[in-house]
Amino acid sequence: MKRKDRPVAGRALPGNESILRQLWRDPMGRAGMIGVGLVILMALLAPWIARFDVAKMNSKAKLAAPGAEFWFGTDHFGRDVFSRIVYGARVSLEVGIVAVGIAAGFGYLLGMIAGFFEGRTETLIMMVMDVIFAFPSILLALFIVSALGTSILNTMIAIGIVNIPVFTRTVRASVKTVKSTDYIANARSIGLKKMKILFRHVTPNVLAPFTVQATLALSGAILTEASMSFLGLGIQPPNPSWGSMLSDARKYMERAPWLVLFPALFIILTILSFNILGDSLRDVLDPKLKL
Amino acid sequence: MRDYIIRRLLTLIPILIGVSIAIFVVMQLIPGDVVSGILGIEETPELRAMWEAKLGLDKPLIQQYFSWIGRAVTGDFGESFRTGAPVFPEIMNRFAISAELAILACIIAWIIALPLGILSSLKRNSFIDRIVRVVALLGVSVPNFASATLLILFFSKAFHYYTPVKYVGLFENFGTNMEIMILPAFILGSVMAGSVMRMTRSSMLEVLRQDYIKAVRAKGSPERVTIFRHAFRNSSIPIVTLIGMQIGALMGGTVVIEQIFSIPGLGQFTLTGISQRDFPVVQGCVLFIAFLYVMVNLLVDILYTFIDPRISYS
Amino acid sequence: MDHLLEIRNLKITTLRGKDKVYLLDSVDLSIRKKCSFGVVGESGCGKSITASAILGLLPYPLRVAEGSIRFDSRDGEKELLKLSRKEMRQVRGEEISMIFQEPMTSLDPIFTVEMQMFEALSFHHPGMGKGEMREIALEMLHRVNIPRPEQTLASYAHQLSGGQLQRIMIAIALINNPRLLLADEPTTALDVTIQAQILHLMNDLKEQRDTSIIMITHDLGVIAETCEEVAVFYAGQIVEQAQVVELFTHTAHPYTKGLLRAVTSLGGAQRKLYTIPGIVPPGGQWSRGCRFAERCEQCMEKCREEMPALREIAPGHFCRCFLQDREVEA
Amino acid sequence: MKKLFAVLLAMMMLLALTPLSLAEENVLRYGVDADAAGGFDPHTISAVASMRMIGQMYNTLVDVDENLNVIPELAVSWEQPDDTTYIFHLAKGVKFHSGRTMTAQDVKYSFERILDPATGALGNSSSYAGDIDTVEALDDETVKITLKNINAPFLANLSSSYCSIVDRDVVEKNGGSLLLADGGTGPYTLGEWVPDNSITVKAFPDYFDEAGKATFDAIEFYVLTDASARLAALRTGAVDLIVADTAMLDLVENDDSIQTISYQSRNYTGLFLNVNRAPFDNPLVRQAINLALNREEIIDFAFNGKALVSGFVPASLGHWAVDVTENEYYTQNLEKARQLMAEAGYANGFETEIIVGLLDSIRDTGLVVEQQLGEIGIKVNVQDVERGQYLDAWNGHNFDIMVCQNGAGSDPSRAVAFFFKTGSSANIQDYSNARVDELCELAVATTDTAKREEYYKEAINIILNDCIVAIVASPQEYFLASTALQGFAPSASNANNFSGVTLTR
Repeated sequence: MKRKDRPVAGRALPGNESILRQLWRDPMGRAGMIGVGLVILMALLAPWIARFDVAKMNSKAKLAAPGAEFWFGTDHFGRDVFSRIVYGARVSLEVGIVAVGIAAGFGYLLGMIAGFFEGRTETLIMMVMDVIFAFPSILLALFIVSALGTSILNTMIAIGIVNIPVFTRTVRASVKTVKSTDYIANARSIGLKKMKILFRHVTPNVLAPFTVQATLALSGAILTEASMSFLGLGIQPPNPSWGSMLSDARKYMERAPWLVLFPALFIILTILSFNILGDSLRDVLDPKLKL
Repeated sequence: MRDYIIRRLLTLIPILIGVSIAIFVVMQLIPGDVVSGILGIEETPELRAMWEAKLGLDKPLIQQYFSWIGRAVTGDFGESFRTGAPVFPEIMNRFAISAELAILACIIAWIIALPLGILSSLKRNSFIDRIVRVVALLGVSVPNFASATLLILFFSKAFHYYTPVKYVGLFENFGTNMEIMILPAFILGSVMAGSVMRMTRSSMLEVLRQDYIKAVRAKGSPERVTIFRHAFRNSSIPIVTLIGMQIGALMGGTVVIEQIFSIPGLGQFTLTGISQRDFPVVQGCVLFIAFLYVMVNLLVDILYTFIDPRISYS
Repeated sequence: MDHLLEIRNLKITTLRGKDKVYLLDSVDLSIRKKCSFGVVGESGCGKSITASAILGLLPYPLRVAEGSIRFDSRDGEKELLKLSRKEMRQVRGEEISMIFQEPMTSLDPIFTVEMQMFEALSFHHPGMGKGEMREIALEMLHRVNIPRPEQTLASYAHQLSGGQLQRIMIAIALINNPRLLLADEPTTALDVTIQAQILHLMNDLKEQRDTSIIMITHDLGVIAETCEEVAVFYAGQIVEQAQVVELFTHTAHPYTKGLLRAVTSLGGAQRKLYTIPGIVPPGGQWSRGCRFAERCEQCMEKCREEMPALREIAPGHFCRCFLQDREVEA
Repeated sequence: MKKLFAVLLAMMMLLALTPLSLAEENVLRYGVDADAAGGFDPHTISAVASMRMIGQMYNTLVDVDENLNVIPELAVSWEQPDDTTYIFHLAKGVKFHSGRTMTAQDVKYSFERILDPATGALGNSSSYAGDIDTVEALDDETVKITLKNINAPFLANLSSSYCSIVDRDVVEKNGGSLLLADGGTGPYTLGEWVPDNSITVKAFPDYFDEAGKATFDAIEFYVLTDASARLAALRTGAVDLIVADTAMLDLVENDDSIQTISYQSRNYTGLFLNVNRAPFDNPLVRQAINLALNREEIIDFAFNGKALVSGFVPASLGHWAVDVTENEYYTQNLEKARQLMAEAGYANGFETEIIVGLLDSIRDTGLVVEQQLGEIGIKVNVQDVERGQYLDAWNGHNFDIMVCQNGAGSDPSRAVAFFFKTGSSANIQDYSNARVDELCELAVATTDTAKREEYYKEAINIILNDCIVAIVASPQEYFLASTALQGFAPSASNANNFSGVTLTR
């Protein structure tokens, strides 16, 4: 009879099951994963999926209805909506991902600094964050784009900056929690550098809220970009983004409803997928909500 | 409490100064200025010099800033570069309109979101829960300019209806004012409803698994009492917080809707200010929004003390 | 009905993803009237959810899959699992009450003690006036040895200590003179000195009011202090059940033995700390053999293959272990 | 949610059924695409959106009809003793909105205000009143204006709202600004301005000219920036008249209750090349670009076919215009274009940037041009910029190619000299051609129309053949109106001319 010396935290805890597998088991999570996967796949494979050049105009096929040749119809330049939707996935995702990347990166750094140094530094950083947060995001993004000039990169930067405060707050809160726990004190008594400990312990702790926040911010970014297109400061033509397609389509909404239908549909599906995925991810990653 | 409020109000000062400097700097960096907007293609160096002198833009930047802030501290936000009208009264007019729109939108959002959020948390992971969650997301995922244009088209074609074109104040004609506001508020509200619903759901879920809810049930409490008296009131703190955080977004989120429905609100005023490079207008609007944000959040914090006896400021 | 409460073949499931997973597996319990019955086991063994199931308060996504819980109420015998919501609500707090492990979180933080005590009364006596409720509440607080009842009534949870809160919880639980009190680890979260006071209080009240108690704990010391009969839970099953004295004197199951070795005496003097190696396997990951086999120092080949039955090894003493078979056979 | 929506729908339907009391009044409700920018000072406001109201509120000494003939307005007649002297006889009984009678002193004051640098008036340039030397009130009804030099189009230029006659008392009462005040003599007075929503002008009962008198109690301008919202408002009868977008014309073709009204504008859209930057300093490249354009296609895409192929002096300028279709660079010839590119040393093309903004038709033109220039190997990056950036590029002359829509005015002094003469403020290309400069000066210094036409045509042809611009089209402007609206005949000279217009409801 062999006695097994195992650490108390056993191997087969359900919580340690791969996150992806847990997500897959939840029907909502699965739907979200499939949706997000499809959009990413569409963006990656755009050159192979698209049937026409996105900028190619065709005066013989202006505002053609969806049909065998143009699956999703054409716009007022006779450009193939299907191909533009496919390439639009690239632009919209790119805007979303880069913007969220900027927000998450700066948010992480600022949150770390704020949480770590406390005192005046923290007050200052959080005050700046408050100011950014206080400002209506669309107006702020417009402001930034006006200052930097219209370009896809500047759109991303603007949307990124707008989203920094949420991430900063998340990270700062985590730093404070981690700092107050005993193991920091213990680790410090062993003589590990404070900053190093923080980075090592905070990072895994913020990962969960961070990931969730990122999926949500991503859909927010896609929407902000759409609204900016509406206000005339969005993506540079002839690059199609779903938001700019939707905004351009307003004039033709009545005559060519497909111009509104398809970009709207894809925006809805993408945002729905990301949000559902984010929700399920929260359920999986946040042990409090589990039994 | 009083000291706390005073302390909070004092933090406003550095925020407002910071904001005003930031706005000033950004306005300098933005290409184009108010003069090129006024003159358009008629611009000549002489005319430009003339207008710069007229608007005080020929003075050194530091002096421009200090002369503006010198007046601002006395409550005088200056006059619009474009119309020459004093900025502050206009901000107040516009704010009243945007605030009405925002409040209506909030009410609509709550009417939709709170019951659905509570329902969804009670029927967690059921079919209803999923439907509710997806519906809530639908509101969030359609850009509001698209839903607005679609609704306008729909109402005009199906019912031969368009919202009254002439803006009428709430106190001039209540009925007409409501008629103007209800559709825009509905669109804004349906967007807000999504986040309120999500927050309600997760906050309710958090509270529902607390011991005291079980304890209340163990006392033999009817579900109604458990949910509304105990669970909902305890979950309301994060929901109230969300409202405070959304106020900024709401004031700006109205920009697009205000433009489509020709509602003369604060968002449009700011937007026009930005596009015309009308510095006093932009500065005034932004400071006002920042002020509003701080005040609303202070109010929210004070509201906490009424909801939760554990919170007190001293 | 002979017993106050009879649980038969109770099975509780939860959902893990789409799969149903058993957390409680065919548990039978009979609680005599005016008895304090101990349920002991490590966390996750199913003891707490048994209590929740009795009150119909299983949290989502837990469900009673099978079984019956019969209760001898004031107005006759009731099958608790078949009661309507309204009928169940009348049982809760009125006939069966419960107190919880964490007194700090068991009171709603945003209402006064008074309001929450009044609530317990008004749910079952809708017409009762404020004055009367107040009288009863003060009397109850007095009974649970709260020093300044008037002042306490106006307090919020965060203004009181853990010990006081647990007294208040007991007062609320007993305010309607229930026939059965479920106490789910009522002392675990409290200081050792307070623990003893609370346990004595519960004993006293039980004597005064003819209330039966089901004491759920992981601490055999508590059982020894308060109970007459005890059931030991392991991985969703009862592994041993006997009169308290019998259990302590003729401990049969290796798990119970382990628990006894691990116990810290109530006096607080700690002997050399012993822990049973490993953890309770969670629902869904039970082997087909004896569920304790993995951690058992006396594990045999057979134990991994086959599930031992709960057998009466002495009058009123039940045990689920092949070792006992051998001893009986021998 | 469903229920709520149903209730809402029911409410809307009820509201739709209740007739608006507004419709009973004799009010013209006009859906416009932009709010008045800045206000209504005729001397300092250049925004088209504000001009719509200014045109109703103010009068000028003279007006110009569709055929570019100068016609009387506040001045019933005028004489020209010599080339630099004008004597105007004012109409009798002209009343300002304040009730005061306008006199020659007011005309004198108005021009002094324009010429005073402190006003920053747009009319203070030789395109308008800038060449004025003195203004004298000979008596209450006679004004003498002396110019510093001959300025042939001076009389026509006086029809610009920048040369409006204003009420001195009102100006002074408002601290020198008319932005939010009304110091005019026009058929309508300024009513309420609800920024971002509406502007109302009200009938002025004492208008001096019976024929031009207000036919409505008021005109209400509604700011409906969204084109589809404008159309919806017109369809539902919320407004009577809207500024139309060519994209919506098809939609109302079969609608019996809506009429389409249009006029040929004096605007033109086209490419301005930066002739001081490589490779646009090379005439061969500029020729190639002109030859690469298929202007009909651009008109089809960017203007929904509702524009005429045009040069920078559009056909609507009548005898001044040159028939560009005969110009060799106006017909697409890709082969020749490629050949010219090769000759210029750009056989493999080059990459360049094109700035667009302000208007949909400008943006769409840029996009089509991007495609068409791609055919001859020029890779174009379209920069759709915000208004401020666009104006910066314009004023800073900082661009490779810029798509612009300019107004050709009513005289080539505007269409040619203002945009192409060396040193002119609107010569954003910094184009400099000695002969063109000379011709422009000659043309302004004579009042002989035939001579002037000769000079300008030569200049136009030089510029055309230099290919420094690639002008595409002159758009048609559209209005949609309820069929109840009668007598509305907009023209390029006066697009918002409501005199004699009625509603028969």
